[in-house]
Amino acid sequence: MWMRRELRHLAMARRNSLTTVIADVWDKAKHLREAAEEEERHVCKAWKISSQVVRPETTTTATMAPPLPTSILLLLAVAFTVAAATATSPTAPEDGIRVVSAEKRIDLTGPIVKVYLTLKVHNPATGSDASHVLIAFTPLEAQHLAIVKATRAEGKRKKKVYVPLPVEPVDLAANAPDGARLYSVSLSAPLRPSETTTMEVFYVLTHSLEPFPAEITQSESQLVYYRDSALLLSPYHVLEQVTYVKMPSNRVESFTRVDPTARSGPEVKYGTYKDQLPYAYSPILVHHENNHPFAVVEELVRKVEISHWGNVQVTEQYKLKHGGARHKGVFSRLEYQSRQSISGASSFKNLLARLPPRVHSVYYRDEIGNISSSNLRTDSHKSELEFEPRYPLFGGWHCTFTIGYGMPLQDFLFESEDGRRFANLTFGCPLLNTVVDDLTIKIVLPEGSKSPQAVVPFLTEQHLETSYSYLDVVGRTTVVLKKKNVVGEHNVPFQVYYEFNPVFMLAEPLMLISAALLFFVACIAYLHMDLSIGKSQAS
Amino acid sequence: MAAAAASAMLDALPAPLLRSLRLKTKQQELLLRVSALALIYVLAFAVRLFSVLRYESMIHEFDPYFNYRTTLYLTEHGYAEFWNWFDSESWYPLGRVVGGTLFPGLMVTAALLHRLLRALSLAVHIREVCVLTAPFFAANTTLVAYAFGREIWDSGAGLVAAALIAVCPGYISRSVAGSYDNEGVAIFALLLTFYLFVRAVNTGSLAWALAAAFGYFYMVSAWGGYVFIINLLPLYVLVLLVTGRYSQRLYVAYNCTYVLGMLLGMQIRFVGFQHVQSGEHMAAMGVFFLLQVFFFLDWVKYMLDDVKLFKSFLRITLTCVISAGTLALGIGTASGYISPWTGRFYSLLDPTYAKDHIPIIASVSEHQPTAWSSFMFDFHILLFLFPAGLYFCFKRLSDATIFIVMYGLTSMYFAGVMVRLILVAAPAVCLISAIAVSATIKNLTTLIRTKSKSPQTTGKVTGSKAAAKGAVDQPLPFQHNAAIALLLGAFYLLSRYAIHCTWVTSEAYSSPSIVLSARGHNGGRVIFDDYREAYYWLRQNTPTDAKIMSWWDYGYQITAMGNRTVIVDNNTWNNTHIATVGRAMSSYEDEAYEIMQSLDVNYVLVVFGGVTGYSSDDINKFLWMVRIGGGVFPVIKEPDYLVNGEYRVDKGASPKMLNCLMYKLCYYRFGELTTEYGKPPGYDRVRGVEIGNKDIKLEYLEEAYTTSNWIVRIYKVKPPKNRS
Amino acid sequence: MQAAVSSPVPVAWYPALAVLTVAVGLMLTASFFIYEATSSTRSRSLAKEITTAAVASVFLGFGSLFVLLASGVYV
Amino acid sequence: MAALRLLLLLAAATLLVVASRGDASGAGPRGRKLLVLVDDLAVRSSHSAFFGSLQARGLDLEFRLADDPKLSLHRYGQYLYDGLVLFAPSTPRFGGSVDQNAVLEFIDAGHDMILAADSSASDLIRGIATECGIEFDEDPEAMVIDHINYASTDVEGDHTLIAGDDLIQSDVILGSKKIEAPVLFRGIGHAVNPSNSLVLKVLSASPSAYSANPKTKLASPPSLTGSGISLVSIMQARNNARVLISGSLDLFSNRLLKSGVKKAGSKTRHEKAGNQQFVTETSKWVFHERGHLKAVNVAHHKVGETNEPSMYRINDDLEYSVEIYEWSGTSWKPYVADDVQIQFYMMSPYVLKNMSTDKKGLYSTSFKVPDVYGVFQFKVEYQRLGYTGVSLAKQIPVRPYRHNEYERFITSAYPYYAASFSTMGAFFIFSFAYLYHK
Repeated sequence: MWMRRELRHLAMARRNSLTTVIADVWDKAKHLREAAEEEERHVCKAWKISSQVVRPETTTTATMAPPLPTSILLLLAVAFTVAAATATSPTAPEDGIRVVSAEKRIDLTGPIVKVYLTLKVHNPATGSDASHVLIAFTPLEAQHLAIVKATRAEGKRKKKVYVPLPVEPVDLAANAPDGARLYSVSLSAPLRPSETTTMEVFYVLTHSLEPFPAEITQSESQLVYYRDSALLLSPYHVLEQVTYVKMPSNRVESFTRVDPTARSGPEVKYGTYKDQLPYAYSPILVHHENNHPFAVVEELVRKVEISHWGNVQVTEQYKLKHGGARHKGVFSRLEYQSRQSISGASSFKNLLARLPPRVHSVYYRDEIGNISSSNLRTDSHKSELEFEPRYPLFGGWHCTFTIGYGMPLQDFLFESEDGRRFANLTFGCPLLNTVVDDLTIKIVLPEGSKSPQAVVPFLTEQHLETSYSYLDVVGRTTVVLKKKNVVGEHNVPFQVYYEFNPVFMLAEPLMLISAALLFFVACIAYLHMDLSIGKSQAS
Repeated sequence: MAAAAASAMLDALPAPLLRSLRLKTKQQELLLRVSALALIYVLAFAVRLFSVLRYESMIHEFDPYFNYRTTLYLTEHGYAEFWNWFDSESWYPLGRVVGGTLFPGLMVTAALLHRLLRALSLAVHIREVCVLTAPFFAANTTLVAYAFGREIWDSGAGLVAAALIAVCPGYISRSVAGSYDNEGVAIFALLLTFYLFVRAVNTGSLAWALAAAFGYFYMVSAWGGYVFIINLLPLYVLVLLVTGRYSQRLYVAYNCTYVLGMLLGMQIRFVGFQHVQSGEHMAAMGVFFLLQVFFFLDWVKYMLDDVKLFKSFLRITLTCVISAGTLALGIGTASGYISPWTGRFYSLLDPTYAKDHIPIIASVSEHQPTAWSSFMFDFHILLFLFPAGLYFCFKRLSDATIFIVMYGLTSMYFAGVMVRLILVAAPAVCLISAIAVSATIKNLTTLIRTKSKSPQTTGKVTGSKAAAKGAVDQPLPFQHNAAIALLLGAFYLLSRYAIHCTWVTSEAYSSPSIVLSARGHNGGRVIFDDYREAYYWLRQNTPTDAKIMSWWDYGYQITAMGNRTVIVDNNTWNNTHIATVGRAMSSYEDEAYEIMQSLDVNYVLVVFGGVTGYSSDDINKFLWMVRIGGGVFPVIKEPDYLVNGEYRVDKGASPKMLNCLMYKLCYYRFGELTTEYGKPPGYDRVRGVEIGNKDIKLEYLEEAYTTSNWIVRIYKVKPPKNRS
Repeated sequence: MQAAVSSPVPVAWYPALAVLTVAVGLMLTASFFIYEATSSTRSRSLAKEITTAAVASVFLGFGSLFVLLASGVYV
Repeated sequence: MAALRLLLLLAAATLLVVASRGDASGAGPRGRKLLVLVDDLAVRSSHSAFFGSLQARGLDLEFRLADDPKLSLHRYGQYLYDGLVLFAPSTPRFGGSVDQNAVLEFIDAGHDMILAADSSASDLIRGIATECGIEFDEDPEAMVIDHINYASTDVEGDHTLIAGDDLIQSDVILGSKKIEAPVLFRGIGHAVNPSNSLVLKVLSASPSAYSANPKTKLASPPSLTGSGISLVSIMQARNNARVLISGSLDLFSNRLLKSGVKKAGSKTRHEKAGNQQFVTETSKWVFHERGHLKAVNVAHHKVGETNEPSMYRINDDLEYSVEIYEWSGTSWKPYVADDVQIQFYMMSPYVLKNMSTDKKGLYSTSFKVPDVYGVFQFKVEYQRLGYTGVSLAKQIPVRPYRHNEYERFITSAYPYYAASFSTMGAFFIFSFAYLYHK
């Protein structure tokens, strides 16, 4: 959600149109990190490291000034392209488009890779209107791609606003060479010839940090590979482009050089590169230390039971795994106790889940009983459950557990104008900084509700089923949503609409009453008929 | 306890408030009794829920985990599968035919309850059912106790008995919520069988005898303790015969119960033909034949009136019969058709037997002889009321009272032999003391009432000498006040009992030995959940076919919670196998390694309390491992582990002790840890000494996991050396 | 935003309601059984029984429902 | 986009490599990259013939000085080499991160090694050898001397150049072609640790040999004498890592490879010593170009069924089959033998029988499950001289009969059935008559 927020910051930071692009992208990045940091700050109790990691970065942002020569070159380049564009004859709209300047920020601080792309797209004067812009990914990226978002700057100067743009994959018919996958960002207002616009693209890659060495002992810390391209993979001509790779710590084992390449502390800068052909690609490999907990939820089943008697009960079954470098050799409790800092640096022993406000009756258990190590902090706008698995998780170790909590009905269930009721819930996984490989959300509607319909902002696999619970006769309609590869950015509200006739609420009490009545009637019947055999002889 | 008071009040002064309800005495009496019973029922259930409130709804102890696992299997796979279940996860590599080696009563009961609740569309988990099975049956037991009491004395005694047994610690200890063990339902079945049998003897009706047979069947299906019934009944019959109380009623009751009970009992796979083949059951059969003879003699006597002739006939027949019986028994035993008595049975009759013959039985803590303190702890005032009750019983001797007296005396003896058998004695003690309480109070109340000359009281209280005395001769001066005082005293005692019971239940009997809790420095409660931590680690992070070697105590828990294969577990049917593990634990690492290789062991699990001061750990159990191992493999000798007869782990310990596998595994890297402020590193807080061997090197094993408080330590067995 | 839907009875009332209704229900049950036990087969009137039973069962029914709700089992 | 194509190629390549790690048929059991450690690079030329033969077989060698400071066997937990040729007898310590343990770990990780010692072998080399179950003569100056079976080419008087012809009888190790010419050896002798069953003498000295310092006079009786002395030994570890240890570096040298030999006291003079063939064949064996077996497609099922059950019942008839292939240096060929045995094992083998082969690598047999229930294992323990060990273990529970698997009516029990039913009938009739006769 905070994508929007930080872009608004960007709008304020923006003074004049082009030269400071790097500068204010910098303080965009800064805001990103503050957002990230704010996120981390809750975690930092859990992970001491993270907060320390975040601070120095924010300071570096202040010191870094835009390198002057690049900006001048930029100016020249743009001037040149404009001139060229006026000269050339009109061609097909798409290949008319040029990426005047592109900037790619790869954020490796953390288990999930986040990439911020700033594209300055220009439609040459001769071209026709461009309704949408294409972004390209390698097949590998495409299959690790969790989410893509795009926004576009509209309006001038001060009253500049950033509107989100719809992004959807282009079908393979319009396929690019070497199986590169294209995503098209459709512009709100088409890009007129000789017009220029700036787009922010943000995407998240999961499982893209490969631990190397793949097995580490308790005392080693975790090193990972990251593979990407120094050049921006794009279907267009890229006139001028730069790539930044930011790593969590100063310990960088090695990184591919594609000159010009510069490293400053935990950050490596590739570029500036000029006049790249479409689909230009030069692989880079960054080998660095990353001790962030690689918590991967292999499978998450969230069950939301809505009861009109005033409660929404959520039950979440987790199948958690440490996705980092596998633990090798002995686990020594002594080491782990005495030298917290150096032993098991990449392991983690507690997790943080952010739950909605006013949750009650929270529990945390697994197949063999309660787990007593958890505490809940609640305030007006959120509650946080900090809990520990039974044992610290080292690389490759699994653990499964269940979290359950109840929420007041009126916070989540509403009545729409057309008389239907709808539950307004949050998608995704409440755990922070985790990837969910396979998410299943089951919304169990009260007995007797009809024609359910789920409204989710992105593509999910849906189907209906029937589940049985306390005092059920016909069973409860259950909406099942499935999605793979889910990250924190997916925690957005979604709605489930359904029709419900309040009379059905009386079903359960009536059942109970009839049961009791049946019992009484049976007693009466028994006492009224005489079952003794002796009577026959007596009479 | 309120119920007890109420019940005592019941036939005492009729309360005025009830008058206001304008109910007849009969109605008041009914209402009071029903409500009292209802209260007792609820009380019996509620008092056993402490453990759930203190901790959580979980299974306790060791055996219950096996029962839970099997119940789970039963609910998931159905009865046929359960019946034929071959469990390859325990007793590797022998495996265990679970279906044929357990008493299915408990599991079937729980599964049926579960199915019933499901049918009522209550979506409860089977675990909850299992946890609450014992309290539920305890509550039912109170009802049976009421009926029984009424049968042998009167409804007042019944009510008091119900109240007493509802909170009797001796019974609660095995029936708190979560202790999902056979005894939970077995005591109910036991009392039910006895009640029905006594009822059958009193009425002489086939129907009750049949009911008794089915009660017996349920008992057989539920618990090995049925042997107690099958021996007590014939003993009882024999006593009646000797005391010349033989009657048609007895004949009908015993024959029907025995024959049908035997046939039904044979249907339980684990029991099979023992009823006709094993020594424990022969008494019943003998008495059965004896009864026939008696009947026959009766008939003959009735036929020929010549006494002399009958005498001689009697002599002949008796000699024939007895010689025939002994001959049959002798032949049967000699031919091995009749198996001799088992060790457990011997150890019951002779408390010292187990110690020198079967260490594996002697090693179990609940098989130790009972200390007086625990009698006091479990029975409290009942211990004093018991003789009084006996007195009353003898004063009003009847078939029923004779039975309860015998039940009481025998079970008391067994309770003295084995701690766990206090459980069996509890109902008898409660019933007999109930008779005492009820009779005394009744007498006192009549004394009080004789002051206010109410004519109907004398009629009401029958057979009570006190009443008669009160009615006839002039009452002594302070009799009235004395009676009141005594009455108050009685109530005081009873309330003390109630308080004691509640306290014992909440403090002693409600902790699920899985989760340990202790008082922290700031007085807060500290929870040690290490067992489940370790078991869950095993469940999640070891290969599914991994074999875990541990001392047998933890076998059931590892299979149930860790879901992994174990070498030995709490079903101690194969002494050799257990001895092998004991040997491995008590020999040097390299010798142990060969044993572990031959058993395909992947992980070794030991329990160690040295850090937390948890005293029931493997080091304290170690001598039993040595003894049991030595019992089969003479290479293991107990003296090697002792230093002139004393068992120690510090520097003075014997070299063998300091280097045996168990020691190494427990104390590995413990020498570097400081457990208590001001003590040297490696200070064992259980033994209260600094350990003797601080630099332990493991050659064939490596530490795989150690729980947060070091209570459970798991080691991985390394593959054989690569180059030699 | 649209109107929020909340439970017909405030959640906080459930325990109190449970106790109340169950108590009344049990009393009625008791009276029913006392009547049954004390009056002879001829003397008792069916109508009286039925009415008592009906009222009792209504209370018991709602009572058990509220007990469930109060104990956190939201049907 | 060329670049992108290149990337994809790379990916494909890596995939291939990954695949080849596993025993995918077609790819050999071992990689082909060797590290050669030498004292001084002169060895490279002086032993070029041997190295040449290795390279000719497609092994790629990397020559490094033993004390090269940048020396390292693995990087980030991945081994850089598949084999090691240790021709640095006198190096006191290795450079870089390599030391004795590093070498041993390298072997324990399943890699192969050729170690050539020499008189005055350093403690490091001795240490490694000892860890591999081989004891060199303690005396650093000692050499193997043989006054009878020395090579007469050697002019100087101390008979330290030995013409050894006491070779191990194994085609797998020494190749099918017999080595006629004696093998020339000059160096230190060693004894094989008797407790270690994994070590074999390939070339052992003659009974007349002894190990002493040729320079000095023999004061005390030599520690190693006669055929107890081993000149060249091999060790195949449990994880099938193969190690060849020679007491002589010269054994591999061009000089001895090329030179002709005439054994003292024998007429026949061979143009070329046996060394050439010896080192080639043994190195082939060491680097798993011969005698490497793999077992695949283990399958078992009831007779008449095809799919594998999770559990057997006592007295079931079952079939077990496994395919065993041998690496011929170029491809996986079916391995043919008649002595591959299957065990049906629970603490002791209940069934033990030879499996029949179809000469195409498939071994199969069928037997009846014993009348004992428990958790059994299918075990194939195939250890043969020179071959890598094949040991398969597959766990399978065996359950007793179900209640409905017994026969329902036993003929011998018919009298009892008759009795019971007749009794019931009689009782019924009796009671009927008793109740209703007037």
